[in-house]
Amino acid sequence: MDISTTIAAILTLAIYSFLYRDNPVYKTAEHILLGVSVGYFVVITISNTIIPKLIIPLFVDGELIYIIPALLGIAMLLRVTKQFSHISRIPLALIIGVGAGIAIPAYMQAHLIAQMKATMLPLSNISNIVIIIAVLSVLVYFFFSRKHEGAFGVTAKAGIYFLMIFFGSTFGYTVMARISLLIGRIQFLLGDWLGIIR
Amino acid sequence: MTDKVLYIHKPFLILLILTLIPFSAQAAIDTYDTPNDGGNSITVTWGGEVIAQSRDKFTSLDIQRQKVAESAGWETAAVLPVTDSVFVDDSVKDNIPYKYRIVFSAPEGEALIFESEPVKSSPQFFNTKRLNVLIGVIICCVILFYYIYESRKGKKFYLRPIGGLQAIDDAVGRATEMGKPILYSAGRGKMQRVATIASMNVLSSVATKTAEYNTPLIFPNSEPVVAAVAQEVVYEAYLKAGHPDRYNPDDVFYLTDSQFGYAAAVDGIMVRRKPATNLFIGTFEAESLILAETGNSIGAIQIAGTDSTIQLAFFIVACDYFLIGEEYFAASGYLSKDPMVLGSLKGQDWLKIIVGGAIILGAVLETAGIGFFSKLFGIG
Amino acid sequence: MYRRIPLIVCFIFGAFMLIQFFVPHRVSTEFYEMTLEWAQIIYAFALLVGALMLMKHHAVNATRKSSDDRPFSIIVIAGIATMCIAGLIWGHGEGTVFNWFFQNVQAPMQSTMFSLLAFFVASAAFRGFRARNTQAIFLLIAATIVMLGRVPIGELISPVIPQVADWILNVPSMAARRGIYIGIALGSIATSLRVILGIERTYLGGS
Amino acid sequence: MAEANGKRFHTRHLIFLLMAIAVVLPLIFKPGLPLRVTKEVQDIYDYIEGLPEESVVIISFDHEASSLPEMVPMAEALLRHCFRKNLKVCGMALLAEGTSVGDANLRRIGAEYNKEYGEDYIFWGFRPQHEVAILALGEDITREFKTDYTGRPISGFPIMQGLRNYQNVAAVISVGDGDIPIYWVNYAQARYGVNIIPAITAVMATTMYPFLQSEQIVGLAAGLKGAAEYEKLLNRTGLATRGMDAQSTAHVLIIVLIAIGNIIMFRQRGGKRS
Repeated sequence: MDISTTIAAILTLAIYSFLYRDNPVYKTAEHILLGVSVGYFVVITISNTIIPKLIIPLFVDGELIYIIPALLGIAMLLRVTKQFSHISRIPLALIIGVGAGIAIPAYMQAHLIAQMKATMLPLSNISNIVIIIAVLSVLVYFFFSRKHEGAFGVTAKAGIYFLMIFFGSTFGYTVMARISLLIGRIQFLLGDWLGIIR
Repeated sequence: MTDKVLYIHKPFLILLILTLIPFSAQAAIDTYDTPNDGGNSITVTWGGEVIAQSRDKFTSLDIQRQKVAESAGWETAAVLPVTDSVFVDDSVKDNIPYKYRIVFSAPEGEALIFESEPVKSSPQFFNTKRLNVLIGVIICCVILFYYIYESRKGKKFYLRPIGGLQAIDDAVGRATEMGKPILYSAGRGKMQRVATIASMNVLSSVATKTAEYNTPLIFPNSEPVVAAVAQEVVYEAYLKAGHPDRYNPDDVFYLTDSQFGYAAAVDGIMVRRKPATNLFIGTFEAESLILAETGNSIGAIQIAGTDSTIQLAFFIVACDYFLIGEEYFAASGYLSKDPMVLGSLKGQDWLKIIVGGAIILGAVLETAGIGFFSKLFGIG
Repeated sequence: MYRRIPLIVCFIFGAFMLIQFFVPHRVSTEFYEMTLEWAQIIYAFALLVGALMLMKHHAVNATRKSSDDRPFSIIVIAGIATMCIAGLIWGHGEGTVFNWFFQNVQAPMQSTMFSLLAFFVASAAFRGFRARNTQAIFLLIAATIVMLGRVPIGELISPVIPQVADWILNVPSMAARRGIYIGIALGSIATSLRVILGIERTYLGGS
Repeated sequence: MAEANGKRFHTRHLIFLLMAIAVVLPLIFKPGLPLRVTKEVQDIYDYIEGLPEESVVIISFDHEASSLPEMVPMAEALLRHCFRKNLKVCGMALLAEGTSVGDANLRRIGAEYNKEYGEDYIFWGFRPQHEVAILALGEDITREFKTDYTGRPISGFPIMQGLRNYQNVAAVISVGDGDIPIYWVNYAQARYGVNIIPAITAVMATTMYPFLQSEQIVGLAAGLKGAAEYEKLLNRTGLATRGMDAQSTAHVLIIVLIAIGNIIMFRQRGGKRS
């Protein structure tokens, strides 16, 4: 039970005090967390990205081309000001443009072409047939230019039930994840800190 | 393509390198410019009966190369396991002819050498393996822009009724009848998120109705920017409805950016003011659970709309109506009547027909044992 | 003017990145790698903007005597300052003060914060999750099978439960998710094309 | 949230207490329920087991501190397997908080197997903007990461010899609590054909199955359960295996609570109707 573990354990209990009700102890712990995590984030971003990817190439290696991203980066920081925040739209446009440009082929390949191919299954067993029907009926459910009636409506209805099965399994897995997190914290409190369980 | 094969003993290897005796065997070594790349690369492959038969005898495999023009000596490009049958040499220069040879050797001194014809590397301007992606992108472009163009020209497209939207209308009416307020939450998303922007469209429509019916609309926010935008949106809606006097700025407010702090505070509001209807429309995270639970326990009609599948799973069992992902965006587009969004939706519907049709065709052909169609959908 | 330049920048980089996907030539790859690098550098600054905005908010709050939240804002500022001083002066590797704060303050509190959800799920299970219609019944049945089938106790009750859970996950749930993916992909492609061509400008913000 | 309503206070807190008991008791008494290994996890194990020694594996810590209890056992199990197989491991992070976690994990498990930093494993550090970072690694790793986590030039380390881009990488393990593993599929697998191993939080499990069926990922290890299965394959009881009993009891509690809640609802509804 060293001092570091005890501090971590006290902070853990401070967060759990929220279970009784929202209270100043919880609020204090929460704000410590906010401050520390923002500080952490700033340090990692500077030391792991801005220094090796901008400062060193520009100031140590003297590669002058890096003046352009440096200026754009500074323009981005102007977002904090009221007067010049519009200048930050230029670097923002670059990031958004790049993101859009790379997203199109990526979605086309990984989410459309590959997923379509994987659905082109021989209709030789129940599972394959269910997969094809489910994919198509979900697509029909998200079809907006036609009213859901007749055979089309029945298909859409099937789609919503398949969606419910998906949401159900997601529900189950999400519950599982939340409980795992609690197990981890209890293992910490009873094991690492108090040494009751091993 | 013609190859030279040679059996030699190791002590004489160096000597024999200078006096290679041509030996014609079945196509065993093949070299070519690596396709679909930026240049500086040659692919060497080898196989055939001779190699297959004698592979077990050898313990090492050297890939050697030579610049033809300089008639310099052979340099080792790589040492590979004897079971390999392909090597990509990424360290060559473009437009210079190279010769390759593969040297299998055994500890007893036996060796087997194959030599290739000269080959050059060059860069390509189009990656042929990605042709299907290009076709897909072109199809999307044509269809989407056609419908966006038509829509902007003023053509009206039919949009099916969306259950959750109708429910919102009814819920406003119900709250008015009961004389209770409506609670609206956009979750914890930043303003730039698509789901948050869509939420503002829904908010505007809801606010127009609450203005008409004079029903209080409470909107606690966890994002200062969203709060500011929401105040504008609600006031504008009340103004348009002709009842700016009914707008209460204290009901659209910034609460806190703390996740659970926000949930706890909204819970408190629900318990105190007992809204008849809760609308959870926007970007939600883990706090959704707490909000929906309390809403349920006070007996409010709850309607949720979000693009987060995880939170939807909880909303579906805790709310009376819900808008799932795309449906939510469509609803928002419908309310905002933005021709760009509506045209885009129509175009996406056509693309869904194409995707569905291709899947059916592919499945039928696969069932019939014809595999060429699905092969067109390979990625690389 | 202020609107046109960003639109042009967005178009040039967006269209280039799209076309580059099909062009393996060295010149295209060279410019592509450079663009990727620039985008990352600018993005890092964008991340700092978020942090700066938050610091500004709390700095203003901390100097305002009337504010109820003043002590909490002071705590936030102190936290940021401690981490920045520790990290930027003494480094961030193993055995540093910065790393100690991460391991013993930030990490335990953050994971505890999320573990609260286990309790909230339990409470919502009792008071909120209702089989109010057939759709919700389907959802809850699938959820129950997965919850039992994916942990040891499901196997203990009946070996059929894990098998059914496997089938649900690999067949209907998987296929429904695929349907959603295809829809999202079409939506994302549509949005990206509109962004590149400057029809979609919401990201530029109001005014 | 409880202060406004006295009656809620009791039910709510009683449920919280039940949840705590459901988790604590099995952790103390350890009934040790038998664990079944799913095909999704077995596939990952077999794939790594089949790699030749010295193959390079990238492990990316794409998670935040909030999901540590799920992510750490997972990363530990996979790292142990990699080191046991004498693979070369390159660590990195696409979320800032994963950085310190990744560095600590690599060093701890590396030391367990007497591995040398820079020779057998390395930690490159953090890069923002996932999709862009993933693409950049496909072209030139030493350009994307010029220095390691602590700022030493990367090219000086022996592990980086002959390691240029994904062509020299046997697999990428993404230990993620959000959608970054999907980004790896979209940008690294689709474009460069590299094998992706998602080791993810249970929350994201169902969203990965379409990629599993389409063979865009090698296998799937999800949540504490996935980590426990991996521990079983490695014949090593760890935190995940020890947590499985508690996981079981807590699931049963949730199901019982849902059932009771619904029964009460139907009773009330029935009562109102009559």
